[in-house]
Amino acid sequence: MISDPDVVGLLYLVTIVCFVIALRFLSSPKHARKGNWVGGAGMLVAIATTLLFEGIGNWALIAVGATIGTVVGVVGARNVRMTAMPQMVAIFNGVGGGAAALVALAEWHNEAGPAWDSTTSIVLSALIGSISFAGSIIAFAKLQELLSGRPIVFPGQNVVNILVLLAATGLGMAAVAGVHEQWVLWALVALALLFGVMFVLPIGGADMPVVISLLNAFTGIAASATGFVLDSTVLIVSGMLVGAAGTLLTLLMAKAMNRSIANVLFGAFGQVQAGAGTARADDGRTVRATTPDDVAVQLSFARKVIVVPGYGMAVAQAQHDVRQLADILEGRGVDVRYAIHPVAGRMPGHMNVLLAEANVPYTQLSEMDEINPEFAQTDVALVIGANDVTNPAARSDPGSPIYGMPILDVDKAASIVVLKRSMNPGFAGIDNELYLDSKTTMLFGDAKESILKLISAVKAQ
Amino acid sequence: MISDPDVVGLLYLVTIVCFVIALRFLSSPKHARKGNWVGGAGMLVAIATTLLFEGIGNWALIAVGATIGTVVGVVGARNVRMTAMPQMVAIFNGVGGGAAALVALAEWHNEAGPAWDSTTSIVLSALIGSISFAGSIIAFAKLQELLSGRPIVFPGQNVVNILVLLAATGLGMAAVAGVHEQWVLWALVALALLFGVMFVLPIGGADMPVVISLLNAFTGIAASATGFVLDSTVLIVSGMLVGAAGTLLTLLMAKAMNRSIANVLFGAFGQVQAGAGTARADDGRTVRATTPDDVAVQLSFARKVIVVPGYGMAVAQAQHDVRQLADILEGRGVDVRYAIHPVAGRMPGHMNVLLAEANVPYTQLSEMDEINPEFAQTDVALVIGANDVTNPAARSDPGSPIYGMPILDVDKAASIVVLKRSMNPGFAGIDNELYLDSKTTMLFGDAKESILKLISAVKAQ
Amino acid sequence: MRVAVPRETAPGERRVALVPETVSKLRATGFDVSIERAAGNAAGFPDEAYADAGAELVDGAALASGADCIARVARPSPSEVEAMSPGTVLIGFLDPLTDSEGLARLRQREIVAFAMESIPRITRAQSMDALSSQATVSGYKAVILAADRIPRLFPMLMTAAGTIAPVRALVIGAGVAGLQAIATTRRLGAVVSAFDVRPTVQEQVESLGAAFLDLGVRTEETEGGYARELTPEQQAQQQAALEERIPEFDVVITTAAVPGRAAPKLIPASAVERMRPGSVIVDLAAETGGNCEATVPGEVVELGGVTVIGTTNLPSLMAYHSSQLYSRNVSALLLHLAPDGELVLDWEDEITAGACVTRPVSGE
Amino acid sequence: MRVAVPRETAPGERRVALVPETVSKLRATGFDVSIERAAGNAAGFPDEAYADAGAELVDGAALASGADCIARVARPSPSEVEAMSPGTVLIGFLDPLTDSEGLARLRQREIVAFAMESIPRITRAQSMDALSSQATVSGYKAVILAADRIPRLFPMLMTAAGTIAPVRALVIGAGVAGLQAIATTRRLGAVVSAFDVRPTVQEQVESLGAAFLDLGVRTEETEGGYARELTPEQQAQQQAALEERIPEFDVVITTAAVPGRAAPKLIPASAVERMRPGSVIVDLAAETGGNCEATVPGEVVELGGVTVIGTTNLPSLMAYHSSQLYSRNVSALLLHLAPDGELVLDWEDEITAGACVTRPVSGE
Amino acid sequence: MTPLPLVIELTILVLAAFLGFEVISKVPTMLHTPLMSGANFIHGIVIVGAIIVLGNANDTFTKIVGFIAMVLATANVVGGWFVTDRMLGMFKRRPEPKKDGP
Amino acid sequence: MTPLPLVIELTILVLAAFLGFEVISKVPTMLHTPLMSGANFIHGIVIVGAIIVLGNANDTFTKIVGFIAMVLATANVVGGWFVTDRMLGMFKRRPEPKKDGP
Ligand SMILES: NC(=O)c1ccc[n+]([C@@H]2O[C@H](COP(=O)([O-])OP(=O)(O)OC[C@H]3O[C@@H](n4cnc5c(N)ncnc54)[C@H](OP(=O)(O)O)[C@@H]3O)[C@@H](O)[C@H]2O)c1
Ligand SMILES: NC(=O)c1ccc[n+]([C@@H]2O[C@H](COP(=O)([O-])OP(=O)(O)OC[C@H]3O[C@@H](n4cnc5c(N)ncnc54)[C@H](OP(=O)(O)O)[C@@H]3O)[C@@H](O)[C@H]2O)c1
Ligand SMILES: NC(=O)c1ccc[n+]([C@@H]2O[C@H](COP(=O)([O-])OP(=O)(O)OC[C@H]3O[C@@H](n4cnc5c(N)ncnc54)[C@H](O)[C@@H]3O)[C@@H](O)[C@H]2O)c1
Ligand SMILES: NC(=O)c1ccc[n+]([C@@H]2O[C@H](COP(=O)([O-])OP(=O)(O)OC[C@H]3O[C@@H](n4cnc5c(N)ncnc54)[C@H](O)[C@@H]3O)[C@@H](O)[C@H]2O)c1
Repeated sequence: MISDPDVVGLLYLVTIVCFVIALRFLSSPKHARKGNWVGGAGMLVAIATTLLFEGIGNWALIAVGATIGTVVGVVGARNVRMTAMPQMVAIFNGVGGGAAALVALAEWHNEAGPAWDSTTSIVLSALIGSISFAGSIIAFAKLQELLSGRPIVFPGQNVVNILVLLAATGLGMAAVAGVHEQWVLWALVALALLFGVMFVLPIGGADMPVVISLLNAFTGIAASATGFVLDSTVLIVSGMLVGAAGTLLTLLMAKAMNRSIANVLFGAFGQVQAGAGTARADDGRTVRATTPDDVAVQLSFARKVIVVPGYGMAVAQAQHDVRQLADILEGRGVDVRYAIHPVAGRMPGHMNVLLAEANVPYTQLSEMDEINPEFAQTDVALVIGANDVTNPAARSDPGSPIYGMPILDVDKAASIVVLKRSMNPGFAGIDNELYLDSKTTMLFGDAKESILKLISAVKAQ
Repeated sequence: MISDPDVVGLLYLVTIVCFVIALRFLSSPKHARKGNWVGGAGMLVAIATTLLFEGIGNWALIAVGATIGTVVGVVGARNVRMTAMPQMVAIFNGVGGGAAALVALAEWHNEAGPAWDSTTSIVLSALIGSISFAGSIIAFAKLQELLSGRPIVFPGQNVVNILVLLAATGLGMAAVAGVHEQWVLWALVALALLFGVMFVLPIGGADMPVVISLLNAFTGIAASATGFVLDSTVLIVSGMLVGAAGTLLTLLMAKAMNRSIANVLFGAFGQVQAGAGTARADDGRTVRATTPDDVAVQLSFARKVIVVPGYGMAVAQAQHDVRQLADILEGRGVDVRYAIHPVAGRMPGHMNVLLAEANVPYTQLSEMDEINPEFAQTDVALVIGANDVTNPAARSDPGSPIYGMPILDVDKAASIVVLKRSMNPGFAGIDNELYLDSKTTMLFGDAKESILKLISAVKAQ
Repeated sequence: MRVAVPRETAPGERRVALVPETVSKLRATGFDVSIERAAGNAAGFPDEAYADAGAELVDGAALASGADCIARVARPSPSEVEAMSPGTVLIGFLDPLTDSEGLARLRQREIVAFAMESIPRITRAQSMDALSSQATVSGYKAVILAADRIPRLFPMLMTAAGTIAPVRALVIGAGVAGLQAIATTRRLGAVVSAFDVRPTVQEQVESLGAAFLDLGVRTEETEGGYARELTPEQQAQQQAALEERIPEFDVVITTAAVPGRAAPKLIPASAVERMRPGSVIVDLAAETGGNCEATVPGEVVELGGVTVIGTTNLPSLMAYHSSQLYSRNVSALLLHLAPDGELVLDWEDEITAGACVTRPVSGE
Repeated sequence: MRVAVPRETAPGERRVALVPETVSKLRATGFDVSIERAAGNAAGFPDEAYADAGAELVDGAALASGADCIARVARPSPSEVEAMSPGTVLIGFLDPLTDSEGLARLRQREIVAFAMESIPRITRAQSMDALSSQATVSGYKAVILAADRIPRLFPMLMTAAGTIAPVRALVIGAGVAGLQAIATTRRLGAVVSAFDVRPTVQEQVESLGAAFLDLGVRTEETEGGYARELTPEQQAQQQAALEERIPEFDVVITTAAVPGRAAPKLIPASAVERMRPGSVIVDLAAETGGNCEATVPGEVVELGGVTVIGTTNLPSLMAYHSSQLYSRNVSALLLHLAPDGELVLDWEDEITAGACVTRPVSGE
Repeated sequence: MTPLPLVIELTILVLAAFLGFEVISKVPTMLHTPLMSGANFIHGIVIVGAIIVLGNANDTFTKIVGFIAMVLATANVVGGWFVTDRMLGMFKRRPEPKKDGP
Repeated sequence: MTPLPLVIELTILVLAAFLGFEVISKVPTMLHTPLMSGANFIHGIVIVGAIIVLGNANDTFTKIVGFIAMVLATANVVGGWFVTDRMLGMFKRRPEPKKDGP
């Protein structure tokens, strides 16, 4: 009773289910990797189904194309450095967009006089796919430093951009209205490519991940449009899943950077942006701001955490919350210790007074000499409003007013998270090299508020 | 270019979108009411579309039927007491299931020789709809106390149930296999009704909400099956939305009661259940256990909360967490005070010592005489491990060992939440009437753990 | 009904039985109050405050005459008893379990005497429970005395000049005074352990964040919540265990008592000698002989560098607050005996009957 | 290099310059240490402990001879200076800003004297900063003294006998000692306000959970973090403001100081008289004349029921811990002056030059 | 409506099922009953089926069955909506925060 | 495949869009990039389109275009998957809790 199309449809449904589960799993640390495997399985089902049931030929071409694509993909993905991952995502996203545009072109070429709805889909697929392709290539080039990471701007850029986009849209409307000439779509693709380039060029390197995520959503929508062209539910659904999820993710990423999406995309048109909380040392090293969620993941996956309280914890009166965070981590099996520098705070024993008030057992407190050797085995040093007492200048810079003071060796920890409100110096009035360390991230904000956010985030893990 | 079916489809799509948004909104306290309105709008669109586009007649019958249904619905929903809401949900759910079953019967009657897939849908719609109808009626009767709220059991009940269900399934399979006799479906409906009755009869009154939620999901699935019969996407989607959401909700409800769903549904077959943490006084008043989530909603919506700490807070060493909870509530604009009974704890000033340790400002602490008049204007009295000092027997029972001791008038508050581990008495060794008060709910567990859960739950609000 | 409050005559007694705040409350209920001049001075309550509260200020000689009730802190001297007219109600710490002579004197003079010590420790009598209120002050003060005497800081401090280790304190006997001592020691930042023979106490100690030191000695609790006396074997066992553990501590506060008996001797002198020099023992049981062999009641002595504080009557050193608390206890008792300012002695009542230590024969 | 530690001779001085723990550390670095017999007794460090740590125990007479350095707490008496051989290094509190006579004596004897007070308060000298370490002890002890003297309980307690209101405390001058006093008062449960003329202090006070009392008087901070002296108008303004606010408080702890000057008089006697009877003032500035007009340095006086504690040298009352801290300061300085046990005086060095108050002419 | 391929209907069904699960991910216990009631109202969409059946009914049997279905489905819709609305009426608005909190 | 009514495809599209939004409701920041990469892999499903076009190509133009599409789409699928997998490989397992906590 079951017909061929039914089997195909069911198999594609399997793919859809796999993809939904994959996305679900990918959004929780516990299942993320499994999610990718489930997605992979779904993809295999879809490919096999297409090959087996869609009555096709040109096997050799398909095989050769697939082989080339596979080699490119595997080699690209395998050999890239871990830090270059974002540009890899960009490039693979771009080729997906390109594929969608090409499929649209082929359909435009093949169908004699497609209906208005089919044409609409073809136009959308070509337009969006091309933008995504070109934009992704530029994003790749910028991240790979083939192009300057700086925003590239010229006067009147936004006017030009809008005109290009309008022209492309006009062509598309003409096509839908029935102008079935080959050049129409080619011209449209050309304009879309141009737009993609110009859209991404003015965006700075730090904002690139947000842009890539947006282009990713674009590619999803292009794939979905392709599905309309080919009457393929699996394409419609999968593409749209990515379109929607990607859009939401883009918003989330912008939010995590404390930026509006408009600011990310168009902020640079007037001005070169200095990404929130990102400062740059003279030698080009930058300060990296982080988010409570990220710190929460770091803490949750840590085996050993050392809390380094300083005057900022006292000012914020965060001691009770610090203890609560430590308790939660301890409860999860993390080894938590407090490192008390002899002059942390503004009076002898300042940290003791506060931590005793918060009921931290004395046995968890360690003196500097005792704890310093332990930083090397520490996953996260959580520096809470301490500054001078962690400043490596005391060891290395004879000109510094704090030279010679023994400090807590937080820089020996595998990673360092610093909670303070700004890049302002502490008591000694000097900058802290530690904040430029590549292992350091800064969680800006009042220490009490940051800790409260951390507690929520850790609990949500 | 747009055809009639397209318009119909688009309008139904509007309905679907409305329903999704409605469900989304209904799951957050802020938007819940709006959600219901959005759902209502969607329903109107669907009904109008059907009336206008589906090429139908029998207008008079439709109008009369709709009028009768509306009157029943409005009168039923408007006049029922607030406490009788659950049985109203049950009855309206039941009639929905009945409608689905009847539509299936009509189709069975009308279609000459339906295809296997159509038949399957008809069978499912009839079967599930009937179970839901009968089950809901019984649930209604039990809650309305037309039937005893107690589980009604007889020996061998589960065997009979399974046999009935098997028989119904057998008939369904026969129909799918091609036996297109009218009686087949009638018989199936009869068996399904019987099963519905017997399925719900053995379940106790306290568990009824979970059962109603399950039957609700059933009706959704029946509606979805009807959609397959009628080739109506709006029915398929809306029905399935409810089917899935209802199933998840059923699981959540069971979880909130700390029960497995199997235990709820089949637990009574052996034994009469005494719902978790529910105790019954001699005069039939019961102790009501609550959950952190519910208390969190109560607290978040309160204008004034009085915290009543007692020896249990000291034993649990929950003072720091209590203060944190209070701080969060204060931050949300709730007026929080601490009522300190002169002999709370086990030494003079016990609560002062602990709350000072937790840095609760003295100005938030109130003596008994000062705070007692304020309970009448208090939304929630949060009693944390205090017992004797809240026991109304001190006022009313001259035989009680604590008679004559002044107590905190927590029973004057609009609602009382008591955190303790069990129904065990306190220092004086006597039961506390307060726990039987209809305004009191108990949050059982170690006070520290309960408070930590409350903090999470309040933050999630 | 007129209540008279004398100036205390016992040596070192700075408290006063009623403070001005309570006087005005009593007057509002219908009592008349006379106060001996300068009665509140030592506790920080000047005569003007009493006058403002509506008390009549009288000279000592005139006080007893015309008074229906005399409220005081310490027991009266023989001459003071002599000055009271028969039938007068007397309220105060009368030491009923040990001062049989004093009681006989009162009985002879036909005084209706209520001993604050004898008020049953039941829930509804808590507001009259002066043993508890004064023990609260003693427990707190014991810690302050120790902190003042010891050449160390209580809290841990990590400073540029090295780390100061926290004081390790032991509280023996975690009744009302002991619990308050635990709380105060912890407040100051010391690491506190506590020990008691009553089994229910462990939870209470832990509810204050201190550690319970288990010496393996347990006894039951009496009706009133007091400890039973230990058997001689148990006592020996306890002494041995303490002798071993005591040297770990810098501060020891003892409060162990069994009503009506001499305080159990818990800390042998040998254990004191093994403590670090500079350590301090505060013996709150000094009044009944002390829990420590080295204790000299009423004195501060040194033994091998260890200071043993046997100071008695600590509440008197905190006369302001302890008078305030005591005054509330007394007024609660007065309001119980004379609800509207008129004496209504109900001998069926548990509190009235329990607290009364001598009464007219007719009533017996 | 041999370091000699005498037994302190100043009246009431119980501290000792090196404790056994530090002695062993110094010996490990190459120092020899001689200790006068019984030098550590008063502080709780017996001779045996020193012997175990590797110190040579010598008699007082023999101490100075053969010592390259003498480490002590208080300044030496004239005869003690006489006993030192020229070129000896002397370390101690030498009072360089006020005791010009003593300095002259040392210079004449060609002593290389380092005053602990003169060590610059820069970051890397923090471990030698004895002013801070001793002020920490003073701040703590001031609170204990107040708690012992006041007839009240510090914390709030709500009991069956009524509520005890918490003590309201004011700390004037929130330097090292003041901050520690704030912390300790808060620990005991009092409600604490604090006041200082340096603007940066407000945040520090609040970082301890206390309230800052704003009297509208501000002055700048010097390089070293000290306060500048107030102008006469400012001083008058401050006195007036304090006179008004002081009676609100039960406990006042004053620590206001300007280095090298007499302590500013902040609390007029009239303000003291307006305080509630039983209140306590602890004047940590007593040594330099006191912040309170009623203060008698070295004495405890009463004025209208208010106790004014002018006890000086509080660290000596906590000799165990204050010696321990001081000893670490001294050894940090020693290790700075003689890194491997051999004296290397680098007169370019900020600390060496800053701390030295008399040195051989050749070096000047 | 024109009959759809079964597999398309199934695809739609599966998507709706996932969506149903996801959309109510986190409901506070207090909203369980209102949400149940709201969902109950939504499956009143079966009224569309009832209208179609009754509207196209030609024989008496179908008319009777359709009519009853119509009555029941309408009761489901109308009653379900009003019950939900009444329940949600109990949720008053949260008071405005007096000050900024964590 | 047989062409579907547009409105059905739209229905499916809308459901998928909702589902896409709902399914990633709460992602920790740390997973943003892996999730983006995983989503990137999933839109590689356009490979199905490429296969269909290339498999049914009869003229050279279509073959060329289809072939390029095939290469690109395959690269998207394969590269996307491996990149995601490598990124996720960085997430080590959390250590086992030593004791019970809150
Ligand atoms: N302990 C003593 O006895 C004593 C006495 C006097 C001086 N000192 C000196 O004080 C210093 C102590 O070192 P430290 O590391 O504890 O403190 P620090 O070097 O003074 O640094 C404190 C840091 O806390 C941050 N902070 C302030 N308020 C905050 C808030 N509400 N939330 C989050 N961060 C906040 C500040 O940065 P943002 O402004 O960017 O937030 C500041 O950089 C040393 O230089 C020491 O020499 C110590
Ligand atoms: N303040 C004084 O000076 C003093 C001195 C002596 C006696 N008393 C007497 O002590 C009593 C004090 O009254 P109260 O209301 O404070 O205490 P209570 O009446 O003794 O009640 C304490 C309650 O706390 C609960 N609890 C214990 N541990 C807990 C934990 N870890 N988590 C949650 N709940 C816990 C217990 O119930 P579960 O076991 O079910 O959890 C118990 O019912 C009065 O009767 C008073 O007369 C007072
Ligand atoms: N029901 C009430 O309302 C009420 C009121 C006040 C006090 N109480 C209870 O009465 C009890 C007694 O209080 P108290 O402080 O007046 O008692 P107390 O002064 O008689 O004794 C002090 C403590 O010493 C302990 N002790 C006795 N012998 C000991 C030994 N050999 N070794 C170690 N410890 C020993 C006792 O157990 C007691 O805890 C307390 O538990 C208190 O909670 C109850
Ligand atoms: N850099 C370092 O490492 C370091 C080391 C130790 C101390 N310090 C700083 O040095 C400062 C001085 O500390 P100190 O305690 O030795 O100072 P101090 O003993 O000289 O004075 C005590 C306090 O009295 C205050 N004061 C002076 N005149 C006053 C007046 N008229 N009214 C009110 N208050 C008045 C001062 O501001 C100071 O806070 C502190 O801030 C301390 O943090 C810094």
